Amino acid sequence: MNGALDAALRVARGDFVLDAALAVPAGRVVALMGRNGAGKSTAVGAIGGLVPLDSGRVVLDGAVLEDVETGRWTAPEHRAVGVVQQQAALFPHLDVRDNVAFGLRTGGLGRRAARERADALLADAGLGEFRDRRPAQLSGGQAARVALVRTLAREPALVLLDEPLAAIDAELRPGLRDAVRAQLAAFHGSALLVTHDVRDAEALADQVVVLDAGRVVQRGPLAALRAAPADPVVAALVSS
Amino acid sequence: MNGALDAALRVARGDFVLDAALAVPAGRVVALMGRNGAGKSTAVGAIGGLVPLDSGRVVLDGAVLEDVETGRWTAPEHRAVGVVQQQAALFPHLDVRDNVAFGLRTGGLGRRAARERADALLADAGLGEFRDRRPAQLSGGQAARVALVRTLAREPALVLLDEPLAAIDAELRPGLRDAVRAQLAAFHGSALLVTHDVRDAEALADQVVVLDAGRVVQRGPLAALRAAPADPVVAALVSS
Amino acid sequence: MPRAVLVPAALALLLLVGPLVALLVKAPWAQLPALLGGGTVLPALGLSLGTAAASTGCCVVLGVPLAVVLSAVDGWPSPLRRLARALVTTPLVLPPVVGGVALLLLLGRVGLLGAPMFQAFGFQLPYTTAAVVVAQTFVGLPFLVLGVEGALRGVDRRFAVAATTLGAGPWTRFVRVTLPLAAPGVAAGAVLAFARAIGEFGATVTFAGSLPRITQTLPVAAYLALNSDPDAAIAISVVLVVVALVVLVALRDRWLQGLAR
Amino acid sequence: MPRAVLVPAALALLLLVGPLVALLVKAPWAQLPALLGGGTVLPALGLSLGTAAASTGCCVVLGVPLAVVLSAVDGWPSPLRRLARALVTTPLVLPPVVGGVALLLLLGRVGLLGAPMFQAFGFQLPYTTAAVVVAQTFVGLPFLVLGVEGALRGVDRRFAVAATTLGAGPWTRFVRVTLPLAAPGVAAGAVLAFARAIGEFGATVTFAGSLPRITQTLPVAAYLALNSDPDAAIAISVVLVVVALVVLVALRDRWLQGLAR
Amino acid sequence: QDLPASSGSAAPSSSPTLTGSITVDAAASLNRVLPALARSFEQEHPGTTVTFGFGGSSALAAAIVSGAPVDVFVAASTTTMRTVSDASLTAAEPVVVARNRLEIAVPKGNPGKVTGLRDFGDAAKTVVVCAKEVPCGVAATQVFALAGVTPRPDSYEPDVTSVLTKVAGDNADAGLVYATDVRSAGSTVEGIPFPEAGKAITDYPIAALKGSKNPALAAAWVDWVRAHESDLQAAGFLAAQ
Ligand SMILES: Nc1ncnc2c1ncn2[C@@H]1O[C@H](COP(=O)(O)OP(=O)(O)OP(=O)(O)O)[C@@H](O)[C@H]1O
Ligand SMILES: Nc1ncnc2c1ncn2[C@@H]1O[C@H](COP(=O)(O)OP(=O)(O)OP(=O)(O)O)[C@@H](O)[C@H]1O
Ligand code: MOO
Ligand SMILES: [Mg+2]
Ligand SMILES: [Mg+2]
Repeated sequence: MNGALDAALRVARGDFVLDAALAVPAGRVVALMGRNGAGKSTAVGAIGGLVPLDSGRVVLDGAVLEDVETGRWTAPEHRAVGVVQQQAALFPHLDVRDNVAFGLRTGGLGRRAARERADALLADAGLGEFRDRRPAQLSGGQAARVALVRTLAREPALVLLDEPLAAIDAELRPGLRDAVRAQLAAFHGSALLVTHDVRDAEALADQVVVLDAGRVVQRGPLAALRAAPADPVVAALVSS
Repeated sequence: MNGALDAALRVARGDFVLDAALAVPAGRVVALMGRNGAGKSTAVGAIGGLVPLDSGRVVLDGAVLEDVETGRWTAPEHRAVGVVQQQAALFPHLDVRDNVAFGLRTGGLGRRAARERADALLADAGLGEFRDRRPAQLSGGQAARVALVRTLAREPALVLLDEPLAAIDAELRPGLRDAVRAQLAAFHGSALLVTHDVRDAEALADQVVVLDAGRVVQRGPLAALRAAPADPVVAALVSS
Repeated sequence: MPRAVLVPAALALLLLVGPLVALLVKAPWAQLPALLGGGTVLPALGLSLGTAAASTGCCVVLGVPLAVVLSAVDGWPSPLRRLARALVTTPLVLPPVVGGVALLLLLGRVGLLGAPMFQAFGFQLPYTTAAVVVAQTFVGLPFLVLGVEGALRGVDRRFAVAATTLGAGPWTRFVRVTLPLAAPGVAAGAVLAFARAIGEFGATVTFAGSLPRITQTLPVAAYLALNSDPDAAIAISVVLVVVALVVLVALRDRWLQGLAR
Repeated sequence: MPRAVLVPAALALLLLVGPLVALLVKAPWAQLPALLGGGTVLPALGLSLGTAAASTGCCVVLGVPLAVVLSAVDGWPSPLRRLARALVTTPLVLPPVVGGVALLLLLGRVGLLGAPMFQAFGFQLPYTTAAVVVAQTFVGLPFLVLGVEGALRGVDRRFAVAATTLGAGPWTRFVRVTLPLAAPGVAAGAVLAFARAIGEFGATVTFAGSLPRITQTLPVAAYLALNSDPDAAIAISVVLVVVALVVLVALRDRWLQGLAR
Repeated sequence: QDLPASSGSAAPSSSPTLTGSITVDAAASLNRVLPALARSFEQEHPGTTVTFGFGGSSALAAAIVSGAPVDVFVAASTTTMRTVSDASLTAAEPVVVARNRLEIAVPKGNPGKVTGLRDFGDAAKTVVVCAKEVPCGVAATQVFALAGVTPRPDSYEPDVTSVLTKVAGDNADAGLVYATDVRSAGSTVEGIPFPEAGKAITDYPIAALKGSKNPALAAAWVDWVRAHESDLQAAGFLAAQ
């Protein structure tokens, strides 16, 4: 298990059509960039099993999670995929600790063990002081950080991060980048990171994929894209 | 009317206490920066009348909107203040056009005129194609942009922008910055812009205020803060 | 939806629909045309539909405001609000016949409010069609109030706050944001109130009496028939249920959409 | 909260609470101790509380699953779902006495389901305390189902989606996310079901009968008293209402919090 | 018999005041026979209408006392009628126009093999009677005392209708109801008369009411009913005397 993703996605939503092949090599981080409405969140949802494919397939570490042709489909809760959605949906009826413990318990941990582990993870992330609060008592950035901890706590083979850092303050971002990287390194997982901040891509990603209007317009190492952007959109996105 | 704000804010929320004096000169843009949980959103809420003050006062263009000592209080809907909150709360039961028209109608425009004006504003913002959609059919960035148009449509004397650009793609951001600036210039209004991206402050703000743990740690032109940051927090925030 | 809910759900449906099926099996279909033509059932059905519609309207007009007051988070202290909310359920707790007695004690011509009204205008409410509507409103109102209150509490406060920042005062906020978002709850409450009103018997017969065409609703007619011709009573009830269901199925979504606009 | 709602809200409260006040004014307080000591009222009150609690429990156990099925957005086609939802209101539309007749036709000793049961085990449901619970469940279930269904629809789908991404299957999602978030709706539905059950008269007396300590609930006792001693009937009803309100005020928030944990 | 003949059927054509309508509240057990009488009354007096409100006697009496706009009341109990006359609401002394006696009602075919009042003391049988708070329950208590039977009913029902419903639906082996109820229930129940019934008779008094807006018509209707007591007897009621 090391999170090698191989996906061919086709999803229509009204006029918009996502039609993209995405791959994340085992243990690597790929940045997914693109303008608003390019289809990044749709791609994340499709890989996670939250948005049904119209055609195509999703393969993780050799296991076929979804294949429209054969009708194969693995429910999202059974995919070794973690998702941090664009809008942090912390459970409003649970405190911060139980939000983090939630995914640990579905993974089989008992209530007590899950809470202890959650406390430890929150402390590591510098969020220990908030563990007894309800989400409504957090600032925007605090909530985003808790959502990140909550997903990473489950140690999925592949994490899909949909702009998880957008609300997180500049000072913390380098630290968080390290945290994400460390977390990924620890269990040899991989990550698909949606971002519109090229500095995230720069710090974290081994490779960049740029979507536009639902299609992949360019992919490769950041340096290569900078050196030879396929079009002005790519050029604007990857310029620092 | 040109949006001169003079506020002394004190608000307690659990352990956290915001205790800050904030001023925005007429027609100017002030960037409010600070770490997660510094109190930026709380300050925005207090100025907008959404969060009651424990003590202090809010004065806009010489008119006292709120003064705890005298008991004076102007309801938020009667303040010439526009707010774009951190989490875009577009009305889910209205389409994009009617979301924008909403504030125009409370301002006295008829339904038809309001819709026409909304269409025009959406077209100007490059969002014309989305006008018939419900918010659920927008991408994260598209929703954030509609929320911005919706608030600016009312031409408030002062706009409070709580990280309105966080979800908006890099390529668009320079354009949006110009749009905000243009809009402000057109009606001689002022703005308080919460951001953690120093590039926004650089491009838009005449002045920067840095909050930490509910208090103002430094204020002044960006260049001054860069030249002599009061502490490491400020230094980290304003470094590009 | 977890699969495990299907068994209790089926049991619940059986308990709800089984008795109706039993009625349908037992109903004297051959007699039905004669019954419908008999001059009792059709006027009673018309009266039932008319008064139930009117009382549902009253429930909405009176109940939505009360729900708003009860759901307002701030304002009066919580024990008081809890008491008020409990008091709203009074008409449910009162056996309907006693509810009718209570209405007489309040609005009858020697009642607390009825007596001064009678002395001033010579008008008495009981035994009029209006009294039927009052009795039905009385029994139906709790459903509407509690249903709408729940729905109003469920509406995300962020939207009302956003409306405030866009210059909307309390009224606009309520009419153009909160109420539309709570529309499904209002619709559900109205459906319950209508259904309860159309089946209401005890309070109606006690407060309004049982005069054909004036106050004799279909449930009252069904009860009387039970005495002399039980099969006819069943047939009448089946007619009542079928008509009510048709109305509910036909109107619900249309009305709901209208409200959501 | 717009100020304009206060007038209709006050009117609504008047209509709901006024009759109760009239009862209180009229009740023969001097007689009350004798009545309570008389050996009829207290056992009937105990039976009412016990059966209403039991039937509320049944309503929750059966009704929540049905509400889940009805609220599942996908699945069976919409007209079918609309019909099912309308059918759920059947016990509201049926006049209670007819509801009792229908229960007899289904579960009585010659009923559709009751006959085979009677032949096999010699057991008949009517005239037992269980029959009271069944009758009350029958009339209370719609409130629970529709209340919970509305609440479930109101829960923001994002939270269920988030739970899915955290490895939660349908059951965990439902029990640990959707249901707690819908808890206020479940509580409101249970309150309505309890209140309706405790005031239920027609279906109970028709299906279960009226034997002191076994099936004679307080509304039945009140109704009987109405024939011989109307003042006593009023006193009994006041006791019923006051006890029910105390229970509701005392339990509601505690229970609600328990559920939300 | 002389009074009704003079003011009832003889006078109509000469009395121009007999027009308009009246409302009659009557015990539920009369809800078949009285409307038939009213039809012939209306034919006799064109331009008049008689409408009925049927229900339990006590409930009707309570409604009248609390101001129901009713012109004539027919109760199934002299005690009940007394609550109305005690409130000085009757326009004339109430007169008994019919009487009723109890009968054992059993489901068609008598599946419980009930033979008499003794069966009401048999715990193995499912039997129901009226509660002692209502007229039919008072009569039931009387007949059990007379027969020396300690009843062990499964339910004390709030009214005759409720007893009849249980018997007719075969959910009880036997119940005590009025003889007229057995008749009006048709083929679904069978009646078993018993001797003690003759000693616990229920009276049906009629009275015009003071609050009537059409006292002449109300009085004429009372007279009409009294003149047609035989019609009531044809429906199973006993003669008033
Ligand atoms: N209801 C509450 N109870 C206790 N503490 C609260 C409550 N609401 C907010 N806080 C705390 O108040 C502080 C200020 O919050 P605020 O939302 O103003 O921060 P912010 O500067 O906007 O942060 P961010 O950049 O993350 O959006 C935070 O530490 C937050 O945890
Ligand atoms: N239900 C829908 N109906 C029609 N179009 C939709 C619907 N949902 C999403 N879209 C459109 O699909 C496109 C892709 O949306 P998506 O959310 O994947 O974009 P994104 O790349 O994540 O953008 P952002 O950076 O703004 O988050 C957008 O143009 C959006 O408007
Ligand atoms: O008063 Mo009754 O309904 O004849 O028993
Ligand atoms: Mg997105
Ligand atoms: Mg904030």
